[in-house]
Amino acid sequence: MSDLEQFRAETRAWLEANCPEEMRQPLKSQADHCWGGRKWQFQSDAQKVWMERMADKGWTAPQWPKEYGGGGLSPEEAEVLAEEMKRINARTPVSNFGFWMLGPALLKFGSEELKRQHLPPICRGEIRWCQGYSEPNAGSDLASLQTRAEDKGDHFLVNGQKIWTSYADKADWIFCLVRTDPNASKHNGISFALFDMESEGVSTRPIELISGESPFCETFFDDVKVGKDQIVGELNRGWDVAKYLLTHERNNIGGEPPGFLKGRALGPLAAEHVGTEHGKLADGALRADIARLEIDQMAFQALVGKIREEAEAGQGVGAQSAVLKYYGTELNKRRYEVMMDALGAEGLEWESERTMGGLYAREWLRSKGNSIEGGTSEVMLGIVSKRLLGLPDA
Amino acid sequence: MSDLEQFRAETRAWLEANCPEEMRQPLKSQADHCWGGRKWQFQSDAQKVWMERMADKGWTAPQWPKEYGGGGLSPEEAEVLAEEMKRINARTPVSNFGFWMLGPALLKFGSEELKRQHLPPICRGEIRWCQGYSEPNAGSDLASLQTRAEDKGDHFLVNGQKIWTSYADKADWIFCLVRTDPNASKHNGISFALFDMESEGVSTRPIELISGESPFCETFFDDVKVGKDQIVGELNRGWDVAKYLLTHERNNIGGEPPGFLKGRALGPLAAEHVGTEHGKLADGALRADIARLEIDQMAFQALVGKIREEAEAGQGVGAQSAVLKYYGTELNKRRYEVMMDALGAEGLEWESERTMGGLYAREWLRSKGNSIEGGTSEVMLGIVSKRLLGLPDA
Amino acid sequence: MKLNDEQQMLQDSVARLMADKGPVSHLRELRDRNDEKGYDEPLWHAMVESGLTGILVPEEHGGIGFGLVGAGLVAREIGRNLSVTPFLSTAVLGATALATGGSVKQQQKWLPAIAEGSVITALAVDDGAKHRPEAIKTEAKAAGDGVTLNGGKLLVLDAHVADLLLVAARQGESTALFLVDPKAEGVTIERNRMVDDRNAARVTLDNVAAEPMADGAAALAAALRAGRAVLAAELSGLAREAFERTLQYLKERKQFGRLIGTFQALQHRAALLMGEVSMSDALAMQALDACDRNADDAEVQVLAAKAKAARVALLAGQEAVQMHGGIGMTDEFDIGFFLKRARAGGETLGDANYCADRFAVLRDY
Amino acid sequence: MKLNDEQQMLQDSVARLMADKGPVSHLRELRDRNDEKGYDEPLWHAMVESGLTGILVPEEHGGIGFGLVGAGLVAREIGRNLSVTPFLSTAVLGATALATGGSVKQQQKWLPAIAEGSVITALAVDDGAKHRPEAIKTEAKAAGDGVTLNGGKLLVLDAHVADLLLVAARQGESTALFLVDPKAEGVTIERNRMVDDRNAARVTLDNVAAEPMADGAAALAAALRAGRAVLAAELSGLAREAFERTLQYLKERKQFGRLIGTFQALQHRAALLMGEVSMSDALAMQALDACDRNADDAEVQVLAAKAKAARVALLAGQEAVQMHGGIGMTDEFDIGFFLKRARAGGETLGDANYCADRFAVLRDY
Repeated sequence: MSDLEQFRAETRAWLEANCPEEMRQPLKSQADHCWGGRKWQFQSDAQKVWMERMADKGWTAPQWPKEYGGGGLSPEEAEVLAEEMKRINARTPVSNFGFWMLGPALLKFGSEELKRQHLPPICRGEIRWCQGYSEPNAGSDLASLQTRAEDKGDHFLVNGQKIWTSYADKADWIFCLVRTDPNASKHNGISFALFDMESEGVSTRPIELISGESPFCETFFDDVKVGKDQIVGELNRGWDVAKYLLTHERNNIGGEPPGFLKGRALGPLAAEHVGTEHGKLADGALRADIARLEIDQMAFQALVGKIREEAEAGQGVGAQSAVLKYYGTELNKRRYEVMMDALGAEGLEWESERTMGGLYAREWLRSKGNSIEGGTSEVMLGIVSKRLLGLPDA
Repeated sequence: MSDLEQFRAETRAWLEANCPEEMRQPLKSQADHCWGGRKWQFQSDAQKVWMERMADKGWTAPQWPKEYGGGGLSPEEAEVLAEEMKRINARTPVSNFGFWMLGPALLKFGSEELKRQHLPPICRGEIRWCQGYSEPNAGSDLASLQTRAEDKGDHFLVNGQKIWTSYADKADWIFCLVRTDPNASKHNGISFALFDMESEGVSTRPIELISGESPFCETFFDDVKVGKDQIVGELNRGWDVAKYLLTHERNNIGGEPPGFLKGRALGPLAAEHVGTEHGKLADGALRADIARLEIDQMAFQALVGKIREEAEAGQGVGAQSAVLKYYGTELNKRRYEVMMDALGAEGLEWESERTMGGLYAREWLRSKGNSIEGGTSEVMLGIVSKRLLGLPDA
Repeated sequence: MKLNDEQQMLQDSVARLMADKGPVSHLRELRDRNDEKGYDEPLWHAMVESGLTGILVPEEHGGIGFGLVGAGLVAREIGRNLSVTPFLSTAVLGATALATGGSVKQQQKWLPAIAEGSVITALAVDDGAKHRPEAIKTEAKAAGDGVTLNGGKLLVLDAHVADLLLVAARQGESTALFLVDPKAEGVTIERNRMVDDRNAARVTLDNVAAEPMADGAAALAAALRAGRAVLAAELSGLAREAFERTLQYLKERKQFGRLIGTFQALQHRAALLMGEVSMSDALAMQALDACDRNADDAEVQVLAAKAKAARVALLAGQEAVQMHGGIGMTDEFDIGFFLKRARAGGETLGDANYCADRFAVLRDY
Repeated sequence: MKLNDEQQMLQDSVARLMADKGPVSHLRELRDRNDEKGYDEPLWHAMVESGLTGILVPEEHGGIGFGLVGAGLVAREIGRNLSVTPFLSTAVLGATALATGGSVKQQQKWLPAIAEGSVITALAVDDGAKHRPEAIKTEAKAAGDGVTLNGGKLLVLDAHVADLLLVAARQGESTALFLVDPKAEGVTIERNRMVDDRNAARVTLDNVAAEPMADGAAALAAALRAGRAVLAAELSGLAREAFERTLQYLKERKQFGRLIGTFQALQHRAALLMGEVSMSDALAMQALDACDRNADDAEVQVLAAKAKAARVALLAGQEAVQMHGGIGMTDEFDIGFFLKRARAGGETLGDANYCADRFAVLRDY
């Protein structure tokens, strides 16, 4: 038996023994997702036990080094772990911006001290992170941000306002872009700072979306003290960190987005609502729309696969991530439009129990944000045309 | 009986008596269209007789003043004449750029001498005109044209090159944009000049299109002498004339373009080639495409009607013509694409008799030029966004 | 078609009325206070006073018999302001059904009441998630003078406040409308708040006594046609408003140091949207006029108009949210309401695909 | 899927071969001299020498049995250069049909000949204007050892120069391929120049003697799948070349005093086109690989790939002509050839709608 086979056998046995039955069920609602953190209320004992057992193995962050609380797994081993978890439908034990975003940034740009301070609590699910990037007048044009961090000798004093801070009201710490040199040009003079959301002077206000949910906040900083050791990477070079993370974030697209449609085929769903005639969906136009969409999705997935392979082969992804971001989000929006076409009147219900509280309509609306957050579709097309196609500026 | 009813009765009687039977048949090929001019070879006696009889009445240009060879009809009378001609399927007796373009320009901007010189021969079908606007480096950016007309005291000397000159090789005279003041800004210093295509120094070279036809030429001017009295409007103000004509040309869009699809419904054509199942077109996607297209066409025609009514009510058309040009041509292209989808293998044949020498494929290809000639679709959208929507320049 | 002087006057006065008394803020207030009735009562009263509730009620029954172009002009302003009233359910669908297929007695009882704004009616057609009036499953069985209905209905606009239900049911080979008292035994009405913050009930009919109309089949056909045509006008008005608000935003919002309206890619998209909105609107008005003129192709035009308007309104809503960016995603900002209503209005009485399918059927392919 | 070293080498050598010996100018020359054979003979000979004609012929029959990914790599370069050869008709369709369903004798007779480039084969499937292999009308009646065929075929690529026709015909319940000698009595072959300047004949079969295959139904299915997958690759290559030429033009052509590639509206359209081309290409290669691996979803993938590639190639052709402007409309300039071939290749063996329909059938809706 090869090492990898050995690893698979052990992993399978461990998962069988340690993953509670309840954690092998599909998520029934957003609340079933475990975000972790100081304020987290576990939905059940099983959720808590599962997170702790996985954290003990380091498998909440399988590929991070062991010394920082991770699992120290190779990419191949991590793939095996993912496959074995999928086999029994094991839920992700805990996940938040600490895992997706801050961790990778710290591992690439962080000092040894920062890694030791912040990574282990993330792995143990003790600290939940949020991201402070956008500002009211710096949306697509992120680098024009105005939040200032003044050097006060032994600390920075942060003043300003962020918007679109995901779950800022529920997070413990924030990683935040702040302007540390107001005289430098737009992309310089920005630093990547970390601080506790319980610091004095931090306040948040949830933003209600058109879907009725409030996953984002406005976040205000009024003379917030930030330690001088809490800068990731070089001072005034925070834009490099942010750029790296934006690309990293876009790379994660490609995978099927979460939500009602995850893993669900539109054809059967449509058949339930639209009916069939002569063995085909009764609505021929809808049928054509679904087929064209599914074909486009298949083509998109083929491209995702190809770009990932190239990335693994060391050719890098770079601006290709903008292609994935663009098509991934636009396809997801189209998918929800087609779903709404298929569901008819039922899709329009906003509060009824039979629609799980208007889940269809709310997810349809929520999908509209996909092509705005993390870089708008227009910005993505600009990146593609400039950086991949080399088209000149005016 | 009102005057108009009286006019209708007389017109009907005259047409019945004077329109040869052969001239009441649909056009069988491009050659059946009578362009007139010195080089014109009549396809039949009937074609000649019909043109001459209509010219005698002034009805080759029904609304032009009688003193210039026109019919002097009111808009209402002209409408009646058109209806009565359509009733018996009477062909247009003669038509070329003299009627569509130069005539309106002369009537609005021309001196009395120029009107008397040029309009009557147009009405009689004796002189066929072509239009010299575009140049190799002045396509969408028409005003950057380089063809020069130097003032030599008693005449201008014209040097330069035009492209996309419709039927330049078959026309007798040309109306032509030339630069008369090389020092003026781009839109100034252009004049609208007329000269004989048999003048020394004029040569033409037909351009073969992807459809295999050659309706356009490259046209070269090498020291061509042009009379100083042959400038329409003011010297150096030719751009006003050209702009007026471009808008005028775009207005004429909205009517169904000529060609195989004129007056033909796609549904039955598709049914012949694709077949039906359960009473509907067998190809459900094609059926949806046809329905969506026909609905869009109906909406376009409704808008054409509305804009025409507003124009008649004196509200003017102006930049609205760009909306019509854009959608008219884009819809026509879409229509040919759907036609090709419907025709399958038969649509691809290029020379076969059963396809009238590849008529389908050739017209499909020819339609691609619709959104380029007379102002590209991109230029039209620019006009709409700037002039109708008031969006600012960068 | 060109508006005549009367129609032009109507348009101007309705535009003022809706902007003054039924602006988007009212929709938000109704929603936020979870209003019992779920519609803008003061606005409805003002519309009653202006005679708009009787716009399709013949003069002999106390209405103004202004025709569908008039109703479309009202709906267009409703669309621009997202005004919430029972105009569609009662003044259009109810009035048209009763005026077309009601018995003399039924007309005398209901039409004046509609005109004077004292009743609300609700049309119950769909018995599946999708609008398929050719395949109604709700059954009508003869019982004494009247009939008994059994079935379930979705998307019944304003049913929870209705004084009269007009229910489509199949009797033998034909499908017709029947009159049902909402308080009759066997009727269950489940109020359902929809994505557009309007109310559309699920109605269950369990051996419910119902009253046949003089010509319930004609009533159904006429109501559907009128409703679709008027919805096409509403959606066109909605699309125009969403477009104009977006255009304004393009002229105000700065990013990368310049107005976003200077970006050519957005300029072209705005130009395309304007074209689509204009075409949708022109076709809707033409279709309404064709109905009033009883033109041969009125049905084809209405189907085309509804299909076009549904698509264009959705496009306008989508483009509006996208071009507004983050702020367009917030509930605090009004633009999202247009997207929501575009979806719901597009679905009502047949979505774009349904209308295009029927359009193709009428064109024989 | 990632190319292995052998595939990578093949790709590089084929790219050189096609660019050197089968560039677009050859297509123009063939057309202008109205070439008798209608294909690029020197190129075809070079392909024979490189073993490409035997790319799908098993080694025991003298081929190199390289698999469909290999054939797709060849087709992609054919697409980029619009090279004109009987590669699809013979090396893909003929070889696959015979290797899959031919009797031992048939394989021994034809496969080595295909590999060594001494024969050309033509597949005759469509008996209507649209590709509908599920509803073949051409009939096969038993007659002695063989069968007799009656029917008419369209879009038979390279039939006028073929040494063997593979004809789809219905025998009772099943549809299968039959071998027909093009010179046999009752065969009429009408050479037909198509919009893409290739040749596709109309073939009439009037009581023609034909030879059954060992498994003619499997041969037909395999040939269609292979042909569609390879066409998807060809169309993707074509789309990429049309895109790249257009991108180049955007960087060279000036209007209004600036490079047209600086106009944001064109930049965004170019970016979209690049994305579409990349997706089409990735899916085509993935589908070819699925065929080689005999994956469960190979058929679904091939249908998706052909549908996608047909649409994208057409889009690329349309955008290429539009962005080139007037010059794109001229015959003198090459870009129009890409648009023409996109249409013809898209139609061949099932257009985008057909493939999407079958895709939906396999997915049960």
